[in-house]
Amino acid sequence: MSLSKIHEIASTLENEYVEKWRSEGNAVVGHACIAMPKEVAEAVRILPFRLRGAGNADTSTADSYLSRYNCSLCRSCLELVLNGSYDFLDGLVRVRGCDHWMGTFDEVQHAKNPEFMHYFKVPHLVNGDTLEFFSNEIKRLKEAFENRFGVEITEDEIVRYAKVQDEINEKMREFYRLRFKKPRFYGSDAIAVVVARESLPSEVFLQLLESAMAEKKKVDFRAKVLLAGSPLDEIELIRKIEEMGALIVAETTCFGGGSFWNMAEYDGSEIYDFLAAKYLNNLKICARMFGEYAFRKNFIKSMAVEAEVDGVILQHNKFCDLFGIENAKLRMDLEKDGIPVLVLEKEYASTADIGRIKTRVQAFLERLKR
Amino acid sequence: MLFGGTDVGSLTAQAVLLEDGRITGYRNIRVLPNPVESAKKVMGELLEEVGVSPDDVVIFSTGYGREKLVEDGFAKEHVSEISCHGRGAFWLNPAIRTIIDIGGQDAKVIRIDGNGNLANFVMNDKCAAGTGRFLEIQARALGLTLDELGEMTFKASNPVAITARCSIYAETEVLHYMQRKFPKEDIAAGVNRSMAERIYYLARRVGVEREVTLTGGVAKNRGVKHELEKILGVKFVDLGVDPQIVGALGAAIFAMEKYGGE
Amino acid sequence: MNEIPGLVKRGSEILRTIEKIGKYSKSELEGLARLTGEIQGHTILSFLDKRHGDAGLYFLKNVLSKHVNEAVKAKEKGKKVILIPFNFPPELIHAFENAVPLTTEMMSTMGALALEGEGEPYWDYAMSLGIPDYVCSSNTTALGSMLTAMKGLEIAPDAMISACPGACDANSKIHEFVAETLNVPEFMLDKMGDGVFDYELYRKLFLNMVREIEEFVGEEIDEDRIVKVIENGNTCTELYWELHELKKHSPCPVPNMFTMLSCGTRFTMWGRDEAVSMFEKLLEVAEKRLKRGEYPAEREIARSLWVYTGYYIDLYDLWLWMEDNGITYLTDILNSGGFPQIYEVFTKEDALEAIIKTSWDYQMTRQMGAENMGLRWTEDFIYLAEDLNANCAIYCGHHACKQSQAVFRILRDGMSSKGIPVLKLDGDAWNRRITSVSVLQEMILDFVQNVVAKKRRRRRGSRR
Amino acid sequence: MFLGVDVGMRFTKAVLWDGKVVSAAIEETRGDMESVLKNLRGKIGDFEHCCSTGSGAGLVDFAEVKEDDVVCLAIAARDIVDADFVLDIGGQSITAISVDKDGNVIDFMRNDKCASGSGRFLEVMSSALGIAVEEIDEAASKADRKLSTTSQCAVFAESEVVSYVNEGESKENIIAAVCDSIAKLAVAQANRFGIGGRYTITGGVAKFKSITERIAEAIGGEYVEFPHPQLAASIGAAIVAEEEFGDV
Repeated sequence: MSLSKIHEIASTLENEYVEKWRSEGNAVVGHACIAMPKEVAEAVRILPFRLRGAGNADTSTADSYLSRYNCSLCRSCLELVLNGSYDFLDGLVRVRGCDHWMGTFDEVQHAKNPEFMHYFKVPHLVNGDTLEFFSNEIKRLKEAFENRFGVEITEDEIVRYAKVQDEINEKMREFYRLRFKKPRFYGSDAIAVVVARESLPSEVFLQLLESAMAEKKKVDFRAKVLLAGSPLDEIELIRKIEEMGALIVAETTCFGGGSFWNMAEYDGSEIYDFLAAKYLNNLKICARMFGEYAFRKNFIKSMAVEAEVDGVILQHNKFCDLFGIENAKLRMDLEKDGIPVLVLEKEYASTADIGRIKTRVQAFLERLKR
Repeated sequence: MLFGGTDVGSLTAQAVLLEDGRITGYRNIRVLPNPVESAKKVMGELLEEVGVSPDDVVIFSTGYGREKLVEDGFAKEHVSEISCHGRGAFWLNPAIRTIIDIGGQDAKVIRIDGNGNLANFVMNDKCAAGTGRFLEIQARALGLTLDELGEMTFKASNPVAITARCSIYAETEVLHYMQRKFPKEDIAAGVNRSMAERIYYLARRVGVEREVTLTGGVAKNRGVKHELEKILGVKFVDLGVDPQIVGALGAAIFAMEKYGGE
Repeated sequence: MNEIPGLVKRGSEILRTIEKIGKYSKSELEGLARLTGEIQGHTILSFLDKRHGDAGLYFLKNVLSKHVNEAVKAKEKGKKVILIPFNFPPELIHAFENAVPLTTEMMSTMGALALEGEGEPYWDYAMSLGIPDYVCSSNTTALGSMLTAMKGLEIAPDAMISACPGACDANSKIHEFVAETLNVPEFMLDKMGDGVFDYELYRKLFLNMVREIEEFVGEEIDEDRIVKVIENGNTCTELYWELHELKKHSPCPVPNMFTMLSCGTRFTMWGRDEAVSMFEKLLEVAEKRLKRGEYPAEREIARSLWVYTGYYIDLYDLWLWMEDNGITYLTDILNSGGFPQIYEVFTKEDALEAIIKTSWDYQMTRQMGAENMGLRWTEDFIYLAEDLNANCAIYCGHHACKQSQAVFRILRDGMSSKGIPVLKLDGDAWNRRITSVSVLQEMILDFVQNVVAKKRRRRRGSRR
Repeated sequence: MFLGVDVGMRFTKAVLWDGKVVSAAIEETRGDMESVLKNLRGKIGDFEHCCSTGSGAGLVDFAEVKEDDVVCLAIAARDIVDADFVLDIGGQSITAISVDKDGNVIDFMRNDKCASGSGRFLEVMSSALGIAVEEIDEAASKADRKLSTTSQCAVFAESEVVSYVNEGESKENIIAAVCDSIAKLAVAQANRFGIGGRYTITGGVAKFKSITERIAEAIGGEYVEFPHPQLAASIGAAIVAEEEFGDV
């Protein structure tokens, strides 16, 4: 069963396919943001593996580096890096995400000094100048891979993998639409699929996705909800929310629909410029992109309409400045437009906190009269 | 047919019974460590008092342990305490549009529409500053009962500023004031005012529409109530019942509405 | 609840009163200070304390009051008010005839210092909008105040500049929130790292921004005016470094509070004649003190470097109190993190290039916007510690400042390896609710007496 | 006879000292300090000289000297158990102190502002579970499943506790999780400061083996138990009084 395989992959770090990939002499690099252009790495058999907390809430070692005022997802990931759970990685790409991640990578360097850690710079604005800069940054990423792994990356190969990504993105949209009108999958399945995609070679993932899509289920729910806000890979949490009847039918988060929904398809233009535009424009879904609030609000609204949701849950990890502030603004604006909103502040992987979350979700469902 | 509601909070648990659309009895106890046992105990005592067998009552549960009580078969269904407070208050007075409920660990501001349905709500997040536990900790530090704490607002001449939001750090502040021999009334009044301010900022997130009522254990603290009325510029509507039973009452009403037609 | 006017409106009134101060006698002033309340009075008296000569009063009248009141009066004169963050050189705006800068952090600091209720009503207002309680208090306070403009309670900015993308998410995000809510245009920069490509991008964005502002204000920057602004800046830079040199003497002849007067001027009036006279005043007072060997305590025990910000919740009980206890406040990141330089300029183009370089290397942009904040921050402060003979460092800022809290370990390890102990204070520079001043004093004394001055008990050692 | 008094946020401790602890007493720091101190003096007997320490040291009007609590802890750690480091877990905070060979403070560091790593937190949680403070160790030792608590706020952690109770978790497992969370905070603090060598744990929370053992497992170095850890600062204060006024 492919869907259960996907869930298994999403709940482990080094999965069997990664092991196989490595045993064949291929490299794996870790990164922590959807701004990472996958095709550049994949063009020379480097697997980009997205760092995640994997439900780890114990951060006692990480806390002696970062502080209690840093985002618990970052602290969880740092703990896993420090305790060796990510030792299967051949290096890290320090993608400029948010400030918490920047500090986390500073501490990784301080505590562990990995042999390969390339700083991949991602602008916070989208305009002609930043696109040109970002295009060159992607070239510099390519060169960093070439130098480190002694390979040569050709534009043809990048284009080939860009098309593979297009195919996957299209399939993902198709899969997501199976959740909209008459939902045939749970939100927990969808998050698992996205997490698996970030942890597998593209060919393997595409096969698993195709067969998983055939495993449509009968889905029970009281209300359909869209999930927005800070990165969330906590499948267990989604499952608990859905058990209460709040079915997550769409997300605009980056472990979720936000990671691919707005990704452009390859149009035959100069590949680096194309990738710069593709990734930077898609990144507008993240609150770390400034001057793009209207884009995010409209994305949530159009997704909410297409998925026919009853309400929106805006969540963020405690100490997330970006989504904490964003959610305050979104709540005001969406409610004004008649979309019911629940704001949830939470700690990463806090199953202990589930009682508090359940009360809010249940009341929200009752508010939606479901 | 009788309808019952149980509501278990972090400090107290309540049960209410309804018959023919009126309250036939209620009970309020201090909680046991296990919320399911608390609900069973408070409802059990109430049923014994009115001499009714549990089999003749349709019970809805709310508060802590509400789901477990349904799994156990003790309650028929469970509803969140937010909806229950809204429904309970509306049933008692249909002019109510906003309910401010302050329990042991939660403070909630609930907005309902003209039909008594939940329109919006907000709860405090991860900080106990505006909750009953906050008051309880400060009252203990001052060596006062909760009732006495409330009365102090009317005896104080110069309330102190309690600035810490954290209950435990606020306790330190209270102790410091006591060591520096500030009048107890002024410290207590400062505690009540600080509590009212927290609730005020929470309430502004969803807005306050008239009529407004105050429920939950803290509603019994006259000092907080007075400060809150002052800061919100409203007069709270008295629901005519013990403000702590509104949640359990709401649960009983939901039971009646759903199963009363049978 | 009464609606309280915004920080700028309230501040401008108080400052206009202070402008009249020269006419009062010292005892009248003390009476006036007492009237304004315990903390506010303390603050005003700290500025007027005799150890500061007339520098404190000069700052209030000619720097702060001018800064605030020019913004207030701008509307009547048809000028545009442009809100800038703490990490943007105000001299660019001073180069315009028809625009005036207003610095956000200046507002929250002023509020924390000297207004009744401090910045708290604005912080509370932001909370009531749903802003989380862990966001930088300085930004949250300024945001709360700015947004009262929706109700006509504050001077609304005509446009905003955000120089924080790449340096501080919280600041950038709050500025975006305000711009969206008040519906005013926002001009933005982006700093990616320390390399040449990063600079090239920054420069392009900056030049674009200048064009956009020119269009918005409806005025092209005049060459003579901008050259004059840079020249004034150069004079200030020279005086700034002379003051820095004086700090190397022990006991330090430069009063603790001059750090704040210096960076307060940097963030608001740099490039103006008033800034030049301000620095001349600071230098004059410090030189006089050096000559007379003045120092408030018997002995200078600690020469402390504040590696992040200072505390603004009570000047009197912190900065003056420190000095009275022999603890010198040498400098902090806001005052020295920008390492100002001299630029020889002749044309508008030269002048803009100078401002871009200044902005790129501005205090905190340099550290928080570095490729590796932990390392850059540590390097800069090890340099300052050695240059100024510091014997200890003290960290404070906003209690939930994600950047500095995240890499504090790196700084502490780095400074300790150079033999400089670091005290971490758990307080909040703009919000006394987090930790009271008396607790901070206790922490500082424990640290200075036991760790820095190495107070050693005379042990009798009989039992060991 | 020398008296050391430590006025903490939660408890006031007094030790009568004559080269060793002669008698000791503990009172809650509550209400008016005069009666608290009077009670303590009543319990402890006569003394000649007194030194006070702790956050309320200034309230002890009969003390001839005051000393910082970090200093007192360092002296006690060196003199009583010959330790190079102290990890003090008090009513409201965790402090790491490194100590030189004479018992002087080399450096110290206090934890992030949060009461959840404190004795007060443990009190609140055990009372929510209906476990008496004296029974914490025994209960925690019976745990058979590892749970996590994540909340930063001591009062909100209580709602996590209620959630667990609700899910049918045993009291033993929950109190063990609470002990774990305090131990983790202490370990993070120790690691941040770089505690190793021969170290001891003091403060009220150090009474609980279920916490000290977890800490000792997680940090390197040699752990040496402090007898009556809650009294450490007051013992240090008494030694200060002796050194100041004694005729050794």
